[in-house]
Amino acid sequence: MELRKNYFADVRKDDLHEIGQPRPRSDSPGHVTGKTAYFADRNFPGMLHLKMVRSPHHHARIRSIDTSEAEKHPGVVKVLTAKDVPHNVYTILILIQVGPEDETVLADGKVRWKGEAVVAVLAETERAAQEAAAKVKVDYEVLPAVFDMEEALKPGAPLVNEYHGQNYYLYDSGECRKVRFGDVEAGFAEADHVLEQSYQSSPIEHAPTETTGCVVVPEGNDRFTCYTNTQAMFFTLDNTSIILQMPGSKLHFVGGTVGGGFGGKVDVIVEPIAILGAKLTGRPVCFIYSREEEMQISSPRAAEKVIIKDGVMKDGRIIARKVTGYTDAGAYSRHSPYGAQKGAGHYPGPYTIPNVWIDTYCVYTNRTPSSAMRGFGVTIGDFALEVQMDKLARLIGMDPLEFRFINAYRDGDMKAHRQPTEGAALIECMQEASRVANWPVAEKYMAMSSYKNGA
Amino acid sequence: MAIRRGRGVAAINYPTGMNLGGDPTQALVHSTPTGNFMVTLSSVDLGQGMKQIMAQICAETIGVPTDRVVVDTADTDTGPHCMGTFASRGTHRAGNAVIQAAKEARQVMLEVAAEELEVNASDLETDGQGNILVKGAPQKSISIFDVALSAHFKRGRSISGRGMFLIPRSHPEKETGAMKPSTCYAHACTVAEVEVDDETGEVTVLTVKNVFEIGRALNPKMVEQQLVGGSWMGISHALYETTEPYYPNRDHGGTDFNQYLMPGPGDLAETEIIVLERPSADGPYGAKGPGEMCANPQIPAVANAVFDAVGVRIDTLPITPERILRALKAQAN
Amino acid sequence: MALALQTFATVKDANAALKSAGTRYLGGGTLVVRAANEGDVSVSSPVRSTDPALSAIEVGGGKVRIGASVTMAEIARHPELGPLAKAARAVGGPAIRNMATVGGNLFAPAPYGDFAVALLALDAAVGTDNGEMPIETFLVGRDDSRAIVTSVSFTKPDNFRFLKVSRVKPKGVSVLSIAVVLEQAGDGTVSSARIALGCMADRPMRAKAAEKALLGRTLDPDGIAPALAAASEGTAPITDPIASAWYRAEVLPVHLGRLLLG
Amino acid sequence: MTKVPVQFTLNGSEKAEFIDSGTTLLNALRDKIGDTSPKGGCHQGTCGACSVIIDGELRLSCLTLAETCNGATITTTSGLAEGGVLHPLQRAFLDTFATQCGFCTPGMIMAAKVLLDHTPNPSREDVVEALSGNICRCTGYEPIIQAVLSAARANSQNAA
Repeated sequence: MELRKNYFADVRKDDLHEIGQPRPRSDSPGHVTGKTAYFADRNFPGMLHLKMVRSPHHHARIRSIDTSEAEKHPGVVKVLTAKDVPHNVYTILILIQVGPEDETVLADGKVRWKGEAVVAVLAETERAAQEAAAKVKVDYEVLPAVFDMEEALKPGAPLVNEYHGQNYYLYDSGECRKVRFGDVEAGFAEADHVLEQSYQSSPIEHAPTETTGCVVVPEGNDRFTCYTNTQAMFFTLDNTSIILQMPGSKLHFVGGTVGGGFGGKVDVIVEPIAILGAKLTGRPVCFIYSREEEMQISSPRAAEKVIIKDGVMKDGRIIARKVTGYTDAGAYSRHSPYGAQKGAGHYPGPYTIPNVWIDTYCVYTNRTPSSAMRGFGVTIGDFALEVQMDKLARLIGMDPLEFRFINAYRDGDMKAHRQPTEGAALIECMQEASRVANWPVAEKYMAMSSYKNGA
Repeated sequence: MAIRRGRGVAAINYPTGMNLGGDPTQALVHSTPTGNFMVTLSSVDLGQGMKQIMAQICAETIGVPTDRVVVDTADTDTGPHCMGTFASRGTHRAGNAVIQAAKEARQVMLEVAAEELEVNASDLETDGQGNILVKGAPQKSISIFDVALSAHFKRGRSISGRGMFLIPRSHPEKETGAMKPSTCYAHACTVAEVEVDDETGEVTVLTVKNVFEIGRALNPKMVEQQLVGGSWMGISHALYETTEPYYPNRDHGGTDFNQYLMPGPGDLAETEIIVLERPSADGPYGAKGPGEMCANPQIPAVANAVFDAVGVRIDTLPITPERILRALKAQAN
Repeated sequence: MALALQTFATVKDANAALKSAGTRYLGGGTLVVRAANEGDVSVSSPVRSTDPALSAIEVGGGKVRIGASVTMAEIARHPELGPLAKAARAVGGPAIRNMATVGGNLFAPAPYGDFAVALLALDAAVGTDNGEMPIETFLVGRDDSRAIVTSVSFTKPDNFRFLKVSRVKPKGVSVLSIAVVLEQAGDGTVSSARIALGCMADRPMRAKAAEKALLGRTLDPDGIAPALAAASEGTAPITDPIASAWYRAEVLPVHLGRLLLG
Repeated sequence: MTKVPVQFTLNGSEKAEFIDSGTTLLNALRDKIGDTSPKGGCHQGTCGACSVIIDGELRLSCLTLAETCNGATITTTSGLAEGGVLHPLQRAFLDTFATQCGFCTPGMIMAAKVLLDHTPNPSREDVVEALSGNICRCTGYEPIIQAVLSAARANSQNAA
């Protein structure tokens, strides 16, 4: 890595003792000696293992659940179903007033995705829990499922989630989050070329080497200590408090040393049910995702579909951009309504475009609920935007890098979401990329600046 | 058979934090009797180095070496509230909270030192080595060790501070979408060079040259860790990763690290990282959040390079050999 | 049933134990222990044998006999099994190769079982206490096979070629694998060919049409063209997270061609 | 539940325990003996975080039944530092900033140790091959490869 100090030399500094210094990491000695304590490195006498009975169907009504054989299985201490969960229907973003509550901790009457948690088995050993889980009998009536976002949005599609009543999230702005800036249709009418293209992704897993999980210990004083690898301590604690209808003062979360997150450990899934198990048995409980669960049950990055329609002039100026984004939330909201909205705030990318129209939808389908991941709401959008930029440049016969200079945002430029640009540095990144990659651009672009009124 | 070469570019920006939900984080700082400093947080270190960076920020602000600072993350019984580690917010939000807390603690520390040295606190400065000096008269000094002892056992002062950093929630306006999604943005531009085997559709990423603007590199070696690992993940997203290879068909999802594809140690592109610094107005010592955006520009850069190499557009991620081969066959017809 | 490992000194006793319900033979652990860890409760009693014959490698008189417990790492470093090293090294990373056995590889479902592909091209004989059978016969019936595999035997090849195609380097699992054993006449034309394919069905299979098309031909682009055209005949490639059946079928001739010309 | 005795040498000291038959070496080490340096990243043999050295060979403790290790000599990452002095590989991982979340680190160090024990002056290709069964999600592998090469250089300088 090289630090190039010639850019922004008037404002950047090397004036500090500790900041800017390559100090060794304080956690690294623990890592290399195997001494760092992750949540699962704590072992408590009498600890129970929690295994989840999961839905084998993408969409089904639950006619009945019979746990009697499982409960009799040697080593089984407790079997939990929906009726055991005090506030079984929840949604994590309710803490920031993003509702409605739309997800069950344990399925109640219906499953909406293959892998959904239905029954929790707590046993003395992992093996006993697995064997008992195999003895839980669930009678399902399979329902039609929908996996394709466009299909899900059509009239007559199977309804994924009754708590929403339609297969999209209803924002205060309606069926999508909207950004309106200038007159996009006038821009298309004026443009020398109009290019509309569609981009698609599929779900992506965070795949941290340490799977999601927690270890819960009843402290004997009606408090519960939860060793967890959540990425958000109070977010998890406060949601747990709601789900278990238990004052937050009874909950003590210890964490902060995590074997990789990448956004995959921001859902509140393992902690509430494990704490409930510890409460109802009085025993320590561990609930740790298997690798298979981490790969297919934990929330992935959402699949997205992005349609971009641009009006571009022969001289390289983009004068109108319309973006329609679809985020595949899967069966439940989790963080997806936020992600789709974050996308609306990100488009049309780091470019100054006078006419912009953005609609972003959060769509429900019968698949594993998606949630946040590194680059949430932006990563796939950037893929679409930057491939589109390449296509536009080639369409008008312009060098793709020079084309970006023409449209790059600079300090003071008004963004589509009506904030003036501050602290821009796209132009300088491109200038340095031009140098380091030996991708020459015209001198006028190398002389540009992100500063207001920069050349 | 032909191995065809191409290159592509992409440029991006990325917001720091989650303004659209409201974004607070708190920190507490206090000294021990011998002048070491505890930073108490509920913020989570995912491996990106939160603990180390908060220690450096606290040390800088107090005026002691980093090894005099201990960071305790994360315990809800002791650590004050943090929204969490996501949205590239950790360093920016928690860092600002730590600065505020450390400043308050520093002020008490200087007041105690002033009493010991019988000067005004405003006339004092720290040397970054654990001493407090009188400005212009460095021979008149006291160690922070002695100041802390005095505070604890003689003067009855708590060398401590509270920090709170809040970005208030921005509610998007219903009709226009007017909003403030972030107060600062990191930037990047990546050029990728690939080879494509036009008989199998296999892509080899030869080089990626990444330029990142991140406000300020608080610890350059740790920044490098994030950026190198992020660049790898970007390439991985471009060419390999998905839990549903036949999306929207739900079948054949991978359940292990053999089936969930990521580049192995034999697939690494020659990776160059250049960092620029345009300090952000509200960042801790000018820092922005680089952790997420560093994995984004490689994806379109690789996609554009594939087109440059073989003349087909793959607009669906991941850009698998199968998708390339199908497109090449369609192009040939 | 809690797990209980049963260990026997002889294969005979282990075979007898395997008649009970809930048993399964434990080789290197890469299949059986993994299944148990992942919650497969159908096996409650893994059975193993410590018979030293299972761990022996015998090479002599142009013949090779490898005990079923011999690991991929042992094959890869054996001085007289040089040509096979590439196929043994194709299995997993270093730790897996220290554990995965020849016997286990014969049972590994696609996309695993790359070494079994090599053994199929070598026309190996698979040994049990009941005698030996051709590997082709063994593979057809392997799902119902209860007798412990004790060895594989084959003639040491002169011209053995092996290719594993994977997405992830250097270790990923197979898109496909190909093993070829060739004999060539003095004029360079192919006098005998055995070609085995991995991932082109649910278990290793022979590309018999391609083998036939190669007879009497020279190993140049024109000479191998008919074999490549016939390579996919009879295949039913798997679709999995690594690749689709369509992709595997498309690139099989490409990779076979490269292996034959390489 | 069948309890079986296991006895082996772990990082130079004798260990003897009664365990449930069928217990993996990983679980025996972590839950019974208290050595949590091997990590359970997958329990499938696909991540390498549980790697240990058994009788000089790299093995996956998640796929090894503990009772098959009777009499064995086992090394884990927690046993590498001698007298508080880090092993050259541990030192190199620190110095080259080759750890981020740290979860894969003990397994990586085990894989690297076996390599250097057999091949003191490895090529980059040797290192890549040696680490090929170990997943890292943070670093992009390059810093780890550099750490192993750097430890090898340090070793050869010490030997010279």
